[in-house]
Amino acid sequence: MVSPMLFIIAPLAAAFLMIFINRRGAALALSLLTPAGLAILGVSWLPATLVRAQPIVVASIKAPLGIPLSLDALGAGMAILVAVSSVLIVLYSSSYIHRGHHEVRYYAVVMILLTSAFGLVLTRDIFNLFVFFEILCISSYILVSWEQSGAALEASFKYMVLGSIGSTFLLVSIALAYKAAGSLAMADIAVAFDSAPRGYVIMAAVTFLFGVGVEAAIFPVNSWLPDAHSSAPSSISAILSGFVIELALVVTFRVLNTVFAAVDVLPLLQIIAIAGVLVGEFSAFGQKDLKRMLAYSSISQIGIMLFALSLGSTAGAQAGLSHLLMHAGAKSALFLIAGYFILRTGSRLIDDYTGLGYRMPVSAALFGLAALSLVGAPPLFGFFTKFQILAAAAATGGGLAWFGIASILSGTVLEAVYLFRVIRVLFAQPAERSRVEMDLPALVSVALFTALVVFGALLLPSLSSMIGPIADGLATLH
Amino acid sequence: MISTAQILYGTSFALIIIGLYAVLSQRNLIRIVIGLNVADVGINILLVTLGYIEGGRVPIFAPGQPTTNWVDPVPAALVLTAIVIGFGVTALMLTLVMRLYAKYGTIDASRIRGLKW
Amino acid sequence: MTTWIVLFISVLLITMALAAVFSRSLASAVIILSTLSLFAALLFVLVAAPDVAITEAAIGSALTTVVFVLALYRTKDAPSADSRSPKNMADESGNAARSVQEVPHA
Amino acid sequence: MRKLTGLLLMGGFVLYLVALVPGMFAPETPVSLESIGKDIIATTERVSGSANVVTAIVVQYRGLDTLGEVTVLFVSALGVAILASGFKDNVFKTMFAADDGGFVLQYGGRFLMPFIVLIGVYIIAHGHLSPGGGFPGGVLIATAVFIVILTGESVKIPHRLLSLLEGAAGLGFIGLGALGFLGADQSFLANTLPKGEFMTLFSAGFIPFIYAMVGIKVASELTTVVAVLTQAPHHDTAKEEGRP
Repeated sequence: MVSPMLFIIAPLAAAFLMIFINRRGAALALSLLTPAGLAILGVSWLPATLVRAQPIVVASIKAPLGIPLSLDALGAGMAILVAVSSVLIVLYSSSYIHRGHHEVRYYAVVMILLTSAFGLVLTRDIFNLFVFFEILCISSYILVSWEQSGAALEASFKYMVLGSIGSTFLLVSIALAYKAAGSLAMADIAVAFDSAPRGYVIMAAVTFLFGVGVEAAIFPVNSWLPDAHSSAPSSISAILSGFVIELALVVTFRVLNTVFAAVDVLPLLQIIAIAGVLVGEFSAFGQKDLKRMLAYSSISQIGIMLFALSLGSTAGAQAGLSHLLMHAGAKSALFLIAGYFILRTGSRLIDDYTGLGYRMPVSAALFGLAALSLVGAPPLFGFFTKFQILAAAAATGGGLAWFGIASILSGTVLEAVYLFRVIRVLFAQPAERSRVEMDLPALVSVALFTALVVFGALLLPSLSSMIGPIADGLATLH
Repeated sequence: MISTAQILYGTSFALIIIGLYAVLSQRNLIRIVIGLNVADVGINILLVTLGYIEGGRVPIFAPGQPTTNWVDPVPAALVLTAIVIGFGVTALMLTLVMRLYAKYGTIDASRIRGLKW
Repeated sequence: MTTWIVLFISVLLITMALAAVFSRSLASAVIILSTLSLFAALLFVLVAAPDVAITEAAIGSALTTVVFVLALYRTKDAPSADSRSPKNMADESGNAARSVQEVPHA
Repeated sequence: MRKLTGLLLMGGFVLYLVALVPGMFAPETPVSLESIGKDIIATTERVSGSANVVTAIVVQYRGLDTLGEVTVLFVSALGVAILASGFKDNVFKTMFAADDGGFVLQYGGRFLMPFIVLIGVYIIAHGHLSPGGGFPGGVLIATAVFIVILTGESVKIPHRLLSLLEGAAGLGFIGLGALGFLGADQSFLANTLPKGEFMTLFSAGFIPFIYAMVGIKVASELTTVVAVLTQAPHHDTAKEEGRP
């Protein structure tokens, strides 16, 4: 039997092998085949994990002494999402990233980012979580600074400073947990925190939230995100906005919800989620730079997801995870298309894209579809997920939930206005007629992402049988 | 009577707070990195202290040595990891500082547009 | 006995941390940071964690300082033979530090 | 503004700490272990065969963390190399090579190097018996290279060889870990090699081999970091850098 450890081993070995071979073709092949193979494996494991979680023993040493890992339905679902997205994004990168002697390194860093992403969903050990978080952060810093322009270097430095403060807090939290439990396994810590003094647990929870909240771009500690996501290469923006922050959000929420179950953090999370929605939408509204606008929109979308998850109801968790799937598809597509807009016009400003829709009709149409879904226009996937979230919030009731509904609705109006503004500019007046469509690999990748958000609604019935066990993963540590 | 562990906890939190304060308040980019390193040392002391017991001995089996009253080896192993990770981040940050200097000719955060916050 | 040595080193560490963070010259801040790491390594020996001590001494104290010193060289104006003298270096960094301090809580 | 924010945040942190975490400051130093460390000490001889318990934890009990740690170094060395490729000037020339290190310094450095490397190898090889192991040993080896650079010697750093070593050592680590799949439990990083006699050099199964891989990897990565930072543009100015 093949062990789910492959999720961690395979991309890591691929990265080492790439550096060893140092050929562009080999690097590209490895970084396409590895996630593709893992996606297939993930799908083949999913049915088993829906029944019950598959524990993984590392180094033949059982849980409290060694590092416990486990593949549950949530982990398998997230792993499939990450693997499929990264195949498509690597495909896009093959035509988007410049050829040069660093290209091999680019793919190696992406593979290491994948390793850490898989590691984060598999691990059930709090220090191992820290290690994978660090790998995720460091590879993100490098990829953000990839273009080495002034803005990219600044964004990367800012990101790094906040990330390092975050990891300091995370280590303090780990120290508090180890002192209380005498163990690093999340299950043991959860038990120990049940009987620990309340102030102690709150302290650990808050330091933990500060620590990992940086990477998950949770509201007060997300000031790095607009800079980082907008000045990274577009393929990286798609990775960061498409699955990294979502993954970090899910992991953060799961740990807060299980390990720190002794304190009720959900109301606090709802408040910061709503603040994130409002801040994100209002900031996005004023942006002239397309990628910055999309980045701020990610902040608000993360807020919506966090709001849904922290409702505390099964319906809310399921709706939040569906919305996560939709957002991964839509935001990746938007960033990837924005990358080619910038490549073709040499500008990041929305006003410079006047009439671009006539020169890149397919791209502009796909952009429109993805944007519509993000806003929540009726026949598309986004409508259903947003509707589910609002329904779940209404079912929960309470002042905070209604305030959340009001914020999400008003945010949606703002989002509709600024995204339609982009679409209007794209089709403003026919400029010169020369076609400058995206390269074929990029077009295929974007089309597949858009297909997810267009036909995602059709998936919903078949998804509903799986989403239950997947959402259960948010509240258990198996 | 103050105990060894209490002194060490106090020291570690003092170092963490001094370091983080420096990160938040300084404008010189290299000083920000220095602040992070100070905080890192604090974290390392904090983790090591978790495993310390009164009069504890080094947890290594050696011929003819007693095997009782050993300190907890787990935090020591964690600190090894933390030190190496800290170095990785420091090296990367300093390289970034050097690149920023090559670009702008300054390492003063208040003179670099994107680093004001 | 250990307690008193630990207390002494702790006071030293905190003093050095303050000095590293607030000293005027960047070069001396880096050297103080290196010494701080070294004394932390000594502390680790005292609390029976020699593995940590040896790693801290090698990585925290030696290698980190190497990278810091390289960064100091790289972030100085066009390095020439003259600017290598320690006096000059201290002056330049001192100026930089002063100009930073002159700005009030902005 | 930043100072104020920093002060407020730190002040809040301290107050919170003092007010709400009495557990952190109240207790006397404990006199006995009540953690997983106790069980690890009890099982280490049977499970890992390593006399140094910290090494047993680093390499075997928490071997996955160490793999992650090696990955962190790997990726940050990659990052440093990527970022350093943007430099236009060459610090190596102005920093050390410009003034002659002098005969004694140059030959002293060259003389010292093999000994430092030897100590590094010793530390790596005895990781399961005495404090030390792959990380400090690897750092020592990298330091030896740096000492030679420091003496003003125009060394040509073999970048291709270093990246070959990095990749090979990483693959070696994973390969040794994958040997565990052949064992009874079929788990990654299981110590399936013969354990040998406890507390002797040839013992502890795969631990010395893993540490050797870690040592090679750390040494090559840190050499890369130091080398690219001292003699950064090895593509553009490689010609100027050559010996007269």
